[in-house]
Amino acid sequence: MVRFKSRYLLCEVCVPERNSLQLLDERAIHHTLRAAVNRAHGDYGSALFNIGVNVKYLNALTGVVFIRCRKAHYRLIWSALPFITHLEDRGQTQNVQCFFNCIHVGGTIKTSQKFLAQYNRQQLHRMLLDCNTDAEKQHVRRALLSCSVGNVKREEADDEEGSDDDDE
Amino acid sequence: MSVFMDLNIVNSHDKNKLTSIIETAAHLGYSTVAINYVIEPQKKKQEIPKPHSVSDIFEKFPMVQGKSTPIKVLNRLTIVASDASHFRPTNDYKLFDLVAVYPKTEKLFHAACMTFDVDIICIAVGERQPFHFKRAPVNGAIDRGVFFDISYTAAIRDSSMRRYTIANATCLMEVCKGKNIIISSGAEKSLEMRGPYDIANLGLVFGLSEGDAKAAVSTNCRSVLLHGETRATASGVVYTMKKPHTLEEQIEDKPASKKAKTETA
Amino acid sequence: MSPELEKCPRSLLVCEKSNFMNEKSRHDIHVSKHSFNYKISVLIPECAVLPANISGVISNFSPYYLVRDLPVYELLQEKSYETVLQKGTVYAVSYNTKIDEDNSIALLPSVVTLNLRDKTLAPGTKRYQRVLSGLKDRLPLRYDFLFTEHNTGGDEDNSLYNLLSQYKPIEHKAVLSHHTLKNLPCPTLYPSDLQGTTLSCDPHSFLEWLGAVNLDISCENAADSFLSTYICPEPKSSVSQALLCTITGFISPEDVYLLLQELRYDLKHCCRFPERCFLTMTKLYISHKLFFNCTSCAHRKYFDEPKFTPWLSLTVHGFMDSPVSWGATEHGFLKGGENFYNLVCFKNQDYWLHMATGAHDGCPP
Amino acid sequence: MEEPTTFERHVYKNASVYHYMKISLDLENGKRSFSDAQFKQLIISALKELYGEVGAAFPFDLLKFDPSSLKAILRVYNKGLVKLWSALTLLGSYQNEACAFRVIQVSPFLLALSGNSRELQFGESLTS
Repeated sequence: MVRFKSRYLLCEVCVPERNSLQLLDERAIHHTLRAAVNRAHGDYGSALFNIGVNVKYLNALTGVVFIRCRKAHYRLIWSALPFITHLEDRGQTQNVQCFFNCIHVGGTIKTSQKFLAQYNRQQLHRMLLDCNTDAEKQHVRRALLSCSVGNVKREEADDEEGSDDDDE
Repeated sequence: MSVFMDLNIVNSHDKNKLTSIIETAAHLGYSTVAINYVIEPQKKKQEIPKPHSVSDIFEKFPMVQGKSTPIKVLNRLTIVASDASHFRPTNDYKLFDLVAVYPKTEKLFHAACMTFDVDIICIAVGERQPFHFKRAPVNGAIDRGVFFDISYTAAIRDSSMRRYTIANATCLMEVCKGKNIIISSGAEKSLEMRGPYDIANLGLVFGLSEGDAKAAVSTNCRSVLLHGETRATASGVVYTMKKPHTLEEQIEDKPASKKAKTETA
Repeated sequence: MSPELEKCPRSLLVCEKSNFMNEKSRHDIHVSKHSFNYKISVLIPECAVLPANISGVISNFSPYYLVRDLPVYELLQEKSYETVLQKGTVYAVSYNTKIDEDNSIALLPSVVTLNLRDKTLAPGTKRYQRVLSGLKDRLPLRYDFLFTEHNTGGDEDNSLYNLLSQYKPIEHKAVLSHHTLKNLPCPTLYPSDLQGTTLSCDPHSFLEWLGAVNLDISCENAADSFLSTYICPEPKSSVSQALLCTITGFISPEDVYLLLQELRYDLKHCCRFPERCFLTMTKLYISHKLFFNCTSCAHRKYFDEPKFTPWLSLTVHGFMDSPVSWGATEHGFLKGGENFYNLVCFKNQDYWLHMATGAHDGCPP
Repeated sequence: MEEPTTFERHVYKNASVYHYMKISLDLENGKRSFSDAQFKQLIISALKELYGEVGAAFPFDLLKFDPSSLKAILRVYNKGLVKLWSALTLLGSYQNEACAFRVIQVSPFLLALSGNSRELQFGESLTS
């Protein structure tokens, strides 16, 4: 099997109301991306989109998606993301406004995962400041502890061994 | 360095159509074209057609633009194979200058690259390539001197086919690294033909380098012709006289040189 | 975005400035080495009619010949080699061959280039015999050729023509056409500022403007025009009229040189030296120096008018499919095959020389 | 008068910002009337189809257009040459009529387009 270098775009889908995140599914994301790439980069963009772009992971609770694409084409795909304004499905615009915030570009899924863990921790810290009640604070603290330093450390060690294993 | 060639002009029963395409090819600067007879054994049991004798098409072949030579016309057979039984090299195949196969399955693609006695393997342009290109068969084909053919007419006709053509071509380039590619038209009318420099530029969009892209309409095509000739002459053991064409030239030449001698004496 | 689609063919432009009177000036060498010239274009600002002396020079250009289906060995026969080629005034180039597809042949004074590989040959040597017999028997190459000879006066000088008479060469004359342009925006040039840092525009803009003038392209646009944003480079002025004159054919470097001399005299002097001799380039230098002492003025020149031109330009296009550009420097053809030079002559005998070649060519000398 | 200038030589590699293209449009049913703006719009639409809105936004100039022969001269930034050229190549129809852009010459020097030696042709009458 031929192996290709990949890039993983870690994006956050931002919507005005959090509960509309529930509407997200991988197919909707894929279609939205495809339409955006086609608009921005035409048939050439669509052709490159058709090879090697897929949605690897979607967290409908936090709105985080992993998009995998060929290393050679990731700039083209990435540059189409800012033009997304709505979710689309099979060419039809759904009534969900959104934008894609690309927070990390990585060479392996591991590095992206590591980044995501850190990023989520940061978000928790920020939430901690916004908490109004003690119960909420407690809740967030527990969440922070669950993604403890130990866990992340172990992941880091794994990561260095297996870094860039996607190279041919 | 070689002349420009377009090794895929779709055969048509309408002779006027065919002549007009070949005239356009000559006008655009192609020195050699091949008329492509496509048979699809899957759809209907088809006899291998007998190719037209090229001299039937023109009384006088059109001159190549900017040159003093007429265009050269060859015949090519393309077999669309979806089953191993579809490709049976018989004597009928030998009537053609070039033999190509368009494998529809991965298994056939592998066989075409590794074993089939063909000059050209076609790549899907009007649909998504139904399998991934693997390095082993592609390298096998490169080692055997078999070339991959991408035709660009589908990309001119329609937007979705354009996407397939670019996607399939890009996929192939990633595996073959730009080696052993020819780009041909597959034109069915003259306005679907494009000039050789245009195609060399289009090759960049398919992921070829500048040099490889120009080779895809010139030197690589010449290699295909040579491969076709060696296939016809029992693996090239007897390959000293090129073609009757050169012989004629030599015969013509003799009186001239004699004349020259008498004059200088 | 997609870097492989943003590359483009290499371009090469060499610019020189010097003075015609400078002893080390190499303008004559540059001109004489650019052997295969297809078109000359002359632009003279503030001039309405073609000066008689210029049209005289042009009408005296040597004719050129087209010979069909000539076996290559004919050019290398011992007789033709000795009588014609060694004198070094014959230029021949294969016609209707494309450098990027076929073997092209160019015959230069004293060097024969075959398929881009130089073979300097001397008659009688084994190597010469081998090449000759090779070309005669084993590889019967035949091409259409264009050739021209620089006419040095004598009658028997047409010897290549005579030698090849059995192949019936057809004589052609270079075609002259000229017209006057009105109210032309025109960049201001200062001889000392070749690079266009302060006073003039940069060389690429100037050549672009010159191309626009030659192709009759309007530069009356604004930066937000829909069709075109091309404008005349700054600093600019407007000239009320300019003469554009083109000559097409197969023009020998000697003829180009004669034209250049004539243009220079028109630019510089208001008199005409009666016994000017243009036979050789060395003599030209002598006539040149004599010129300075001459004070008689017999001719009314176009620049006697109050608004005389401070410069004029001479563009020489080479054959795109010639295997060499300057001397024996290889010339290739990737996409455009550019192969030209441009001389801007100033009134004080300063000149600029722009030389351009294609993507994979050797650098001009 | 100024002093005679001193010798200077500069070599510019890839310093040309633009490439120039000489093109013509062939239509199935022969010539039809085009305004220069329509012609440019057609090229922009070809760019948009192949390279999307990003491609269509890339600037190029229609330096010259001859409505009778449908020949034109374009100027494009080096970076956009391959894209513009391939978009022209893959344009197959205009208002449901088959068409083809023929690229006659491409050069980094506009001046080179005025002297194309491949245009040197001798009529058959001269050769007989």
